[in-house]
Amino acid sequence: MANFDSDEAAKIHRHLHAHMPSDPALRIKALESLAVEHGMVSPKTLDAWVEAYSEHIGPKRGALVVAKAWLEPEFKTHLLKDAASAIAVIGYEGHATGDLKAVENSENSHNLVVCTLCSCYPFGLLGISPPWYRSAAYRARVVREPRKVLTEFGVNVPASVAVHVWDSTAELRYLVIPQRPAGTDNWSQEALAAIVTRNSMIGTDRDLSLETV
Amino acid sequence: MANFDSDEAAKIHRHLHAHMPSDPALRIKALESLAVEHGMVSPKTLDAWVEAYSEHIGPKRGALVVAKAWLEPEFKTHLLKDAASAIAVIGYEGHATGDLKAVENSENSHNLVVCTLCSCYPFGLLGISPPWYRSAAYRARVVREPRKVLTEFGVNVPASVAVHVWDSTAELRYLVIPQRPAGTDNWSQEALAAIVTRNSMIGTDRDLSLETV
Amino acid sequence: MDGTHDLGGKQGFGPIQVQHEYLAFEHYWEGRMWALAQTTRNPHLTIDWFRHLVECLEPQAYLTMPYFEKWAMAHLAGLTMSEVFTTAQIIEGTCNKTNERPPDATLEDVLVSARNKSRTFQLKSTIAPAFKTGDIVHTLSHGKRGHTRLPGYMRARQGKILSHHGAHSFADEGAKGLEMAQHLYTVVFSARELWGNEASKIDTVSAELWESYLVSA
Amino acid sequence: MDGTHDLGGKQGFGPIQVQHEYLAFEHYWEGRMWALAQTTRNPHLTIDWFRHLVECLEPQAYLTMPYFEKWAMAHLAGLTMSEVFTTAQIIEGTCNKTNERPPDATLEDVLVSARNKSRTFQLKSTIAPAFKTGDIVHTLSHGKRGHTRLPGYMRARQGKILSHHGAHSFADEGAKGLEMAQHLYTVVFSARELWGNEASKIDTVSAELWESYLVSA
Repeated sequence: MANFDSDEAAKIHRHLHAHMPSDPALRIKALESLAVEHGMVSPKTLDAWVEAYSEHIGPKRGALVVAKAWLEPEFKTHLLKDAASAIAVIGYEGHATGDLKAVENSENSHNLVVCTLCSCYPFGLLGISPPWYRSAAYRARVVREPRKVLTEFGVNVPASVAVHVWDSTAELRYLVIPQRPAGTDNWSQEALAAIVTRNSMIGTDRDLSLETV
Repeated sequence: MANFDSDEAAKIHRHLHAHMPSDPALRIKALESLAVEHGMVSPKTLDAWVEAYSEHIGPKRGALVVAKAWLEPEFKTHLLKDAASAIAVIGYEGHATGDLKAVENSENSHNLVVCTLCSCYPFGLLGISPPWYRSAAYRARVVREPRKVLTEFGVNVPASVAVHVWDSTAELRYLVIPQRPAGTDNWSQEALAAIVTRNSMIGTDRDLSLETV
Repeated sequence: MDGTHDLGGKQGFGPIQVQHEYLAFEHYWEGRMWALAQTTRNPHLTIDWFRHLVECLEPQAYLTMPYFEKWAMAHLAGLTMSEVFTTAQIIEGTCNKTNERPPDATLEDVLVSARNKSRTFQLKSTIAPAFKTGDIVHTLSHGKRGHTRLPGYMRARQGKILSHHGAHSFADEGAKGLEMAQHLYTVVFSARELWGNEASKIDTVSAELWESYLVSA
Repeated sequence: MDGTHDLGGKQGFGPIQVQHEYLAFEHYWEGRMWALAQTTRNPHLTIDWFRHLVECLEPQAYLTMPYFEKWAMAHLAGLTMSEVFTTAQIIEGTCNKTNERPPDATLEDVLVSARNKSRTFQLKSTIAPAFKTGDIVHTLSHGKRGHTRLPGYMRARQGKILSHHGAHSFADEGAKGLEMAQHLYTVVFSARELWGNEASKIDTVSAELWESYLVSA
């Protein structure tokens, strides 16, 4: 029987938290053992998923999308209009990108992404979220004092530039398109992608350096 | 120089929390050592304060006040009008009772005390607060679901009886006067005080039993 | 629920532990948990019920557990409530079964599966939307039991409809295993409306809010 | 501040660990801390600044530290900020002084001192109160930096003045070491105003609120 009761869930949580070993490694090992014994998954399949997100799916994808948008006005229009279908064109669709939304920085505005209620993130396009993005400090502070948070990332947004924070409360996921820096005319998509930082696509980086990340 | 800066306080907290031993006993021992070395207090004086609150100042005082109010209409009038001065008449004034307020239960109403922002309590009259009173669970829940909290104390308040919760946000401190149970005619003040439970003076007990606590 | 997970605007947290480089997993078990989340099947586990299971952790645990440990606890509680495992089996770390394992997936298989994870939460609805772009709206003033996605800091505030996304699967019902279409909007708030005059005049905060969280201004 | 200390109405906490009997101190160190709080002098430590020092603990620490440990940390941080001790001395556990100790107090001395702790926070004010018993008032909608005593759950709500206590020392300024008189009221709210229809129609929640937290309805 399905059961979606909050109090019951809290009770089970308290019981497991009190009685399982406290080391997170052991807790996750317990889940893996149970899942494997139950025939849900093989350990080798888990290895493959870890490899996929360690080596293949990550912020390089987002960076290539940004570079492509800088180079191809039609792609950029598509991306701003319907990011989910635009990235599918290049095979980058995946986990939590089915309702993707791109927002573009300008001279007068800066975009910044958060999920205050959990830690929603466009995993399929940017890989695993950074620890700071999931931290209570970031989630709590960035909607209230975004400029102060940005200074901790080394970003000073002038008072005349508007900061727009996007709190991912439903299934929309955000990709920030940073400004293309001057001095990059005639650069290739790969060269451009190499200067697009992961943080700039979340909005905690702004002025991209011409030196490769 | 005095310094009342929140960010500075938070920084010192993080530093001390990270670098002091984690055992609370050792942290308090450190404070005691420093205070004694600095000449603020002698260990024997600390012993005397512990003895005072372990043996002499405690909920028996509140219970005697309640019993006196049941027996003496004039005292009760005084207590309800100005509890701080009423308890001073019998020498029970003390820590956090200078703005004491008494609230009386009736057939149609039940009073319940909390301090949601910290754990304010009329120490001088009721002694050291019970652990549940200072718990996050009590502070969070009792203003929102007082009746559910009361059932956990074994108290079922009928739907027709109003529950009045008092959140001690300033320096007023509350003493709940429970109803005098039937069958106690001609009882002495001491006999009556013996059935007044500590929890009944906070409001987490309601119908007093005739059996001595 | 007005839970500890509802962190937006809460004060007292320290500086951000900034990290610039990409490192998918800092610990072995983080990668395992991520992989398990992609593969462990629980027939009742909607994304919303999963989120609510995380929210139901005791506040003390919520604030102190590593992110992927919270995932593990949510999966374990969910599997218990779906009667796949018992808490005793979980504590023991074994269900004493040797069911046949599904075939090993290769990296190539997984990269295909990962692409196939993409899905929209947009649903068809025959109900007309109550609001349109540019409308001024107020948010609800009170919280709600169970899972809901109107952050506390956005309650009883005035905002403007920035865009309408059609109907999306309504999270509050999704957390009960149900799929219900409800119109979804991006609502933009001035920072001053949310935080008072300490905020910049020109800054904004936006969020996706379902129609039932909103009332006409 | 919108801190973790502001617990009223927060959901997700478990059952109350009920205790009926009186036990002043469960642990030796609790009694020591209580006694130290009665005796350790810090010239800047008002009750409000003490409370704010507790609030400034990191949320994770605030929710997990025992009550009297929080007192210790607040005293230690306060003594550091008043330059009585350094953090290095605190971590070391000694200030390498052997100052003369004040005389030992006997139990009788302490019982007298305990009585003398009684004080009212009422202050004289030449300003007329803005509200009177029975007035309908609204509470402020936004939080405030630093120490303040309007709980989050009572923001942007309508209540009624139940009683006026004259002027009391205003906590927000007390936390900066200042004594400022401001009119104080007990304001009563219907439980439904605070929590919506899940609450009983006849229940109320009251709190003491300073005049600057209130606006005319």
